[in-house]
Amino acid sequence: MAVASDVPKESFRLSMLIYDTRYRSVTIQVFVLILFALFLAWLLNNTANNLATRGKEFNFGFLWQRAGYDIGQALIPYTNDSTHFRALLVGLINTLVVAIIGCVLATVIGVVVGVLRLSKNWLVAGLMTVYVEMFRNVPLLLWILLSYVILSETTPQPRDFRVTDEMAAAGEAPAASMILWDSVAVTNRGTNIPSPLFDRGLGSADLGFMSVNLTTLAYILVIAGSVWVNRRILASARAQQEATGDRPVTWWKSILVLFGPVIALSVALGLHLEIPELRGFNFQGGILVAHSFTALVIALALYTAAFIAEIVRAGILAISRGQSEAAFALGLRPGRTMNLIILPQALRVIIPPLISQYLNLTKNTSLGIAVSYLDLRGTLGGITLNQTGRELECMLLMMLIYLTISLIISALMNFYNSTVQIKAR
Amino acid sequence: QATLEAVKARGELICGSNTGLTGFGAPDASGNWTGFDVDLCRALAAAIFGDATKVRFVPTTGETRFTALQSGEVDVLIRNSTWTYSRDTELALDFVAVNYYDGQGFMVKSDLGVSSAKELDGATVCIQTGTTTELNLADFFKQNNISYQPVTVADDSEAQRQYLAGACDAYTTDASGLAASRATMPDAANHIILPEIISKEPLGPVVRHGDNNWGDIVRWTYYALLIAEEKGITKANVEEVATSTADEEVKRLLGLSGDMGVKIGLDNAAFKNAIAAVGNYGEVFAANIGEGTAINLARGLNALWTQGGLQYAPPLR
Amino acid sequence: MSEHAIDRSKMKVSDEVAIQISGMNKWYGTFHVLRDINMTVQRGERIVICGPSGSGKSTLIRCINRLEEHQQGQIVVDGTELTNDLKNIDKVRSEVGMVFQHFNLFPHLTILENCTLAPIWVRKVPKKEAEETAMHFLRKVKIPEQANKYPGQLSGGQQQRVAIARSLCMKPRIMLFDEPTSALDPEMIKEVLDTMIQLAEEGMTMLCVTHEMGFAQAVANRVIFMDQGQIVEQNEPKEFFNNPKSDRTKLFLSQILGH
Amino acid sequence: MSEHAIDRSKMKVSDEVAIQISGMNKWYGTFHVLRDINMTVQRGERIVICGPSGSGKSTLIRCINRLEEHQQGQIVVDGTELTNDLKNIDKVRSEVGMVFQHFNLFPHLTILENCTLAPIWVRKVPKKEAEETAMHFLRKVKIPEQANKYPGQLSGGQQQRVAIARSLCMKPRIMLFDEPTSALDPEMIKEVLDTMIQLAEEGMTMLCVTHEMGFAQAVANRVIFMDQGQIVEQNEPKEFFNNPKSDRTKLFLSQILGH
Amino acid sequence: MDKHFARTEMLPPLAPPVTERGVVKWLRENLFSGPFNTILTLVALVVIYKLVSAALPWWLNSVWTAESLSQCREIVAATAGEGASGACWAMIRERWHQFIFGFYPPDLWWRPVLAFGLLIAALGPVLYSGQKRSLTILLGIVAAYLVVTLSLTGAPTGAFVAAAVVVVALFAAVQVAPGRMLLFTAIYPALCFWLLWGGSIWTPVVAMLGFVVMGVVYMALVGRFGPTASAIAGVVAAVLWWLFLDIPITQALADMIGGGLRSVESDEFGGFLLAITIGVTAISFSLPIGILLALGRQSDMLIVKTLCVGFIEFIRGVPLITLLFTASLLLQYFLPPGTNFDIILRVIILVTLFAAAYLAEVIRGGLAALPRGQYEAADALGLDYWRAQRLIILPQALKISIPAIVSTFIGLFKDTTLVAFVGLMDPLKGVTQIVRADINWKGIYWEPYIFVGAIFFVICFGMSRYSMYLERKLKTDHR
Ligand SMILES: Nc1ncnc2c1ncn2[C@@H]1O[C@H](COP(=O)(O)OP(=O)(O)OP(=O)(O)O)[C@@H](O)[C@H]1O
Ligand SMILES: Nc1ncnc2c1ncn2[C@@H]1O[C@H](COP(=O)(O)OP(=O)(O)OP(=O)(O)O)[C@@H](O)[C@H]1O
Ligand SMILES: [Mg+2]
Ligand SMILES: [Mg+2]
Repeated sequence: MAVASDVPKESFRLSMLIYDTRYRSVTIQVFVLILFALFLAWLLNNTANNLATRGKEFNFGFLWQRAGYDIGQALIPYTNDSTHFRALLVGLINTLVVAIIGCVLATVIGVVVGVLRLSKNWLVAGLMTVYVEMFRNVPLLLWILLSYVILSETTPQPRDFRVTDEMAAAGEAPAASMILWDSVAVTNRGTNIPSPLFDRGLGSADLGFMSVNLTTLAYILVIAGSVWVNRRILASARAQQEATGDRPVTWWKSILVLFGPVIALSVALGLHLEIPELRGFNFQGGILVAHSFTALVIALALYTAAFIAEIVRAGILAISRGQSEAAFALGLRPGRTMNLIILPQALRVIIPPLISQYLNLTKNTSLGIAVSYLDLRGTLGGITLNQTGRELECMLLMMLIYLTISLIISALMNFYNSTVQIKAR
Repeated sequence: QATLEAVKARGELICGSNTGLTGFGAPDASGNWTGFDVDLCRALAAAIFGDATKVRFVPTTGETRFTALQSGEVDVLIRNSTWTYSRDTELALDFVAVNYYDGQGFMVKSDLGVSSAKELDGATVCIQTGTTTELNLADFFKQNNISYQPVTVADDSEAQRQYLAGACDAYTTDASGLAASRATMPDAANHIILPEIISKEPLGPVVRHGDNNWGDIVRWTYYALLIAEEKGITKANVEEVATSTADEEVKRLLGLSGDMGVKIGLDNAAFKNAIAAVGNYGEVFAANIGEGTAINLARGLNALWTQGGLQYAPPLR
Repeated sequence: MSEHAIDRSKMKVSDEVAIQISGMNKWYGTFHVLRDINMTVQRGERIVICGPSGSGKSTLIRCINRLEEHQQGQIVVDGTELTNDLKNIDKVRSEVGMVFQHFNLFPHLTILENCTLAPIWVRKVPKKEAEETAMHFLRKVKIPEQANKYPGQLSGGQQQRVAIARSLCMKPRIMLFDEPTSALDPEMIKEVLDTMIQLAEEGMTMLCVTHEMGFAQAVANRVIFMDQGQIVEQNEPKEFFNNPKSDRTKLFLSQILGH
Repeated sequence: MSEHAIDRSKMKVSDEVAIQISGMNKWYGTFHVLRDINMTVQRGERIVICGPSGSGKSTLIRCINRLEEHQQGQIVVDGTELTNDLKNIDKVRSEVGMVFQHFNLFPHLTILENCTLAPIWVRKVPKKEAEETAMHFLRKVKIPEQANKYPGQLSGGQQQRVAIARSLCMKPRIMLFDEPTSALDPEMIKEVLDTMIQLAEEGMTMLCVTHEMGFAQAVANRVIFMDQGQIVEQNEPKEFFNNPKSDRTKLFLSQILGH
Repeated sequence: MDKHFARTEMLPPLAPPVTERGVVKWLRENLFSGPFNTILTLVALVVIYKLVSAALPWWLNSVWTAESLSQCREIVAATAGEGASGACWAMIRERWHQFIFGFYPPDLWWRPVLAFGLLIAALGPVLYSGQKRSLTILLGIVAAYLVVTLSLTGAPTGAFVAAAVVVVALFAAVQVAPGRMLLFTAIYPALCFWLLWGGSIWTPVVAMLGFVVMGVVYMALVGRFGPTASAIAGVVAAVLWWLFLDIPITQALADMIGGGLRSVESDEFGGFLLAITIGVTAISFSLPIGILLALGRQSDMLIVKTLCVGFIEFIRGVPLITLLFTASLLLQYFLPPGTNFDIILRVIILVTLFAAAYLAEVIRGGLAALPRGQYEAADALGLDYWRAQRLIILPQALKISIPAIVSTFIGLFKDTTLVAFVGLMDPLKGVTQIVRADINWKGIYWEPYIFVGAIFFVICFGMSRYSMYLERKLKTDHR
């Protein structure tokens, strides 16, 4: 048998950088890295030069100057004397509020539409198909503009609510009236909803760097407690079911536990609603929800819901008919089948694309620009940028914030997704 | 590189304009830009090239306008931009003249029963974002210690829609804009513009800081139109005046004596060409926004100084 | 077939009627898929249904636990007539177990959970008890050690045996099988058939759609041949295979036994 | 096996070493999958590798054309040592043809394109010449008429023969087969084995992982038995089957020949 | 029935009972099966009634000829009574061309129309590689389209002749060597650019020569230095060509041999012409970038992978609108002082990067769907990485991804409306705004939105249906 002679250990040669699998990837990566660094340096150098020629500097100091403009919807205290940074915060909160409400609404509508599209009811299924196709194939911008126009064109002016003395004498009703037991007024400027007020509010505690509203805190604590107790009840019900086979009726206990303490706390604190009331030009009191906000939320929710509906439909269709037939054959009722068999499986299919829809919606809130909703783009990337002329800083900061939000959402949802997936397999 | 050279090399002037503002600058059905600001651009093109059509209009938004100018994307910005201290200094821009003296006002429906802006306590006010308007508004209400609810809107036509639909009690913008809006409303008589003018809004052409010759060209082209009005030179009679005039300043203006145009790198007939292209300031005003047009603005502050207005051209010598 | 000789001692047919179908008709749209079906199944009977593809075998069997609705005639299962009344349907379904061609196990639940799900939620059996029953039946189908795996981790034959165990956990009085072995590889068919034979030996009433003629000869006490939605012939297996009466049956048998 | 008697006239083993593996070890992570493999293959040898599932047969064969990297020891193919040097790897791969269990034909190319792709792009053969060669080998595997079809339109056996032809088009000096018949239906296995026998008759050096013991007896001049990543036994086929030495081999043979 | 039973007479099929037939059954099954469904049906009917009764009068009172909005209102008031509302489509009649072409010179409309027709022809080889029949049909459609639209837009005879020559040449190519049509696809971008923007013919030709330079350099070096190094050298050479030689050569050629089309400036682009230009350009240029990014993301080289992932996640993590603002506000900070180019070009660059990130994810899906065996077989045949990718992996992965690429394109096309926020004349907001700035049409709201929305719907719906058809076809297609 011929024996191959020992191949001598070769020493390092330059060509090995390219031809040796061990070094090759390192070579390429170093090369790429150098290119990237050069590119970055080029960008930074250009930027520095450009800033210099324009006599500007890269500096975020302007964030602490007086903003000087007003924001219609500010969920934290804000006046035109506040800083640009505070305006940024207000904008960010506005963005998040739209995104959160939009996501919730879109999910609800999307699930309902997705399920209804599978309905045997021809009319309903057809309507839903029309809805989905309409919304998916027309730009979001159009829906935002349209819902804004519809909202402000089809609602009455505040003065239409006014009852003048003559009208009262003649017994005439005003042209428009409030809805929901006279607590909500929808005018063409926005929706006035009642705001909660407390006779015996707990005030707020000043922690130095920030102040905490104790009333809110109390509510949070109570609700958290109720939820915890409710979970205990459900767990004990399950334990009992496992032990005896009979699942005790829990819905009334749950309702009691979930709502009782909150109601009690409200009574104790003397909660009452401040109903909006027509005074002067406008409804006063209560909370004004501007139409720019409502329109943005509605358009975003309806648009995204059309996509979610398709996702849900596909998810349910992905579960074969055999699964529900097997469940029926075992004697499970349709409701139980949905809960125990179809949904847990469908969710696994649905959640990943759902995440990207949530991300899209969040990014699309920036289209609030079309209705001048003062979100992050409207404040930081709009008025602040315009007043200070610091486009470089403002734009970079804005992108950074959006990026952070996106990454957080996808991280959270991926985490949730992984828990769902692990349970299944 | 000097802007003038760049413009000449390119063979056309690039003028930053509005994305569409009635009377001041908007393209018509065949794509021709018309308007008060637009005519100044054309005059400038005529001054440089002797041809008023050698101008291109780049629509800019409130956010993009100054950047477009700074980056050289446009040569000059003529789109009702207010001259303020910080824009003049921090943004490294030069406002070379004021072609329209404006001020922020309020419009309300007459049946609102309001006759002064100070009675607007608690009112909803429509404003466009991205301008100086919102700062003035905030200052005004704060000074008078009254409250208001701002409704921000994206553009002028949207603001007008909101106002007409009653989504706001008052609409605030530059008085010229208010007048223009009011003129186009089906029931103009039912709307009143309140007496308070709460700000100074000198609107004018803007150029980049540092190119003084270019600034001079823009400034003096504009002044040429003013002087023309002062001297009664019109689009129609400019040739005739040129042959007949004895006025030394007119001669200089029309390039018949001296070398005014050459001094700033243009032709001697530059100003004459500008006037011949668009007419004098008064004509431009009358044709686009003045009384008799649908917008129907009075000259007011923009009348010549000789007629009690603020428009005043330094001597051309 | 099964290695040991089949024990027929318990395979007695009682007089009690388990399933009674009379004058039943069913249409899919305008397509008349089941025509005038009349059939009585006694408790303890083991019936094999065969026939060419599309002859309505699956449809018939699925009508019996109301996975399909019939439009005419009567189906009485264990004394309960199948009407639109949900209560009756629930009752019948909890008496009748069904095994599908494609197993239809629930992939997101473990084998044990698959087996205990229905007893817990439908029969309201305590979990512990349900699990004991489940383990009992899993032992019976010879895969107790897989209890905590997921269906995806099992072979086809194992999955089908789990499906049988899952049905048995509901302690049904009647079992329906719809081609339980046709999606399986040859080695696995045997495991499943063995399990079914074992069931038969214990006296379970069974209706089985299958083409496994060996199985039919070994355990069935009646073979029903269907064609074009009708019962064309029924007989004891021996007679049926050796002495078919109708031409269609002969043709079918020649095809199926030919290879 | 093959209908005609096998012609062993050309199946001569030369003294030249085709493959030399010495002291080779390989790990997947911490799992020691190949342990101290020593093996010499002469030019013209036909070696069959067998062994239980997971014993590392595929891994060994894939190491020979560096689809897997080994961590210790030496593999010298046709005088070229397999190191990290890409040039060596390219050289070896163009000398060694490989046929996979799942054919791995390129579905977007026609049969002919599948066969000419590598000669054209790797060997830089003119297209015309490549096509002629391809047709030659396609005739050899008896499917020249399929040349312009797509792989999806062929049966499994045909696909596997195309895969063999595709390898041959590169004019390899050594062919590796990884269970070439195990994904095929029984009728098709024969076609493929016939093709392989034909190759063997022409004197190709072959390493073949297979459980077709008939094939091993007919053409192999050595059978290697692997278990747990080691070469447990190697011998001439006759000796190997009739007189296995190791217990593990005996067990394995009893299982595999049992049914 | 007894236990021994044999049927002698087969039963004929019967018609189903009345409840199982016709309208009654359809109604019962589709609308009134069960109380819940009945309620749903009633609710749906109410909704439909409300929508129709709210919108119908407005549609019925449409006015088609008027000079201005106020005239429209007068006409509506005169015909339908005081206070009635009606649509004023007269505006669309007067301004439709701005919604479609923006300010593109009317006598040159035939150029975009021609470019669009040829685009479809250029897409042919991508969608139906080598399928003679489909390609022939497609060319037939293109020819018919061109005849109709070119004559509608009053194209000069030269345009007809040129179009005819191109179509006939393609037709011949399809009959002889369908694969060759890809060549047309390759030169289409330059052709399209030239048709849309006009100018000297040499501009696109010399620019395309850059690719030729890249190819030549690659070919010259590949034998000696291997594919990676020579590819880099090729790219460098091409970049050098574009940076330093392109303009002088173009200039020289244009001076020597003139010829060209009247040039059209970017700011004359608007409406759907702008949307389609941005959308198509961005998607076609983003395809190669997306492929590289996807390959990079799949690579096992950590740094390359990190950079690709970082880029993709960054682009996907920020709203498009901020990227557009970057194009209009920031790009000039990042480029060398004095560089200053067209806003449309800057927008296209950013939109391209945006699309590339999304396409990279789509293509990654396609790559992941390929079985490992394909990679191994390529390796075993001795193909190197790039050849394996180009010849084996990408053709398959791209084919799988076509439907997803189409949906990315639909999304992108819809998103082009956002360019309005940087002052470009998109059909939805940009053009609408200038129309409303006209004193005649000030105050018109619904009509432009409905008009533009309908066109978007037709295009996007058509494309999505087509991609669904394609998806189904690819699934069953045995190839
Ligand atoms: N949901 C349905 N809608 C309409 N027709 C159906 C439906 N299900 C089955 N059919 C038709 O009814 C006939 C009987 O179907 P069935 O599944 O009962 O046949 P089978 O005897 O079980 O056949 P196989 O041996 O193939 O399973 C077939 O022609 C089939 O096409
Ligand atoms: N990529 C891999 N990573 C980790 N372990 C692997 C990998 N590939 C194979 N293995 C393991 O290495 C061992 C040997 O695998 P190999 O495929 O070589 O076995 P085999 O003898 O070919 O078996 P079979 O007959 O089933 O094909 C097995 O235990 C397998 O699980
Ligand atoms: Mg069936
Ligand atoms: Mg193997």
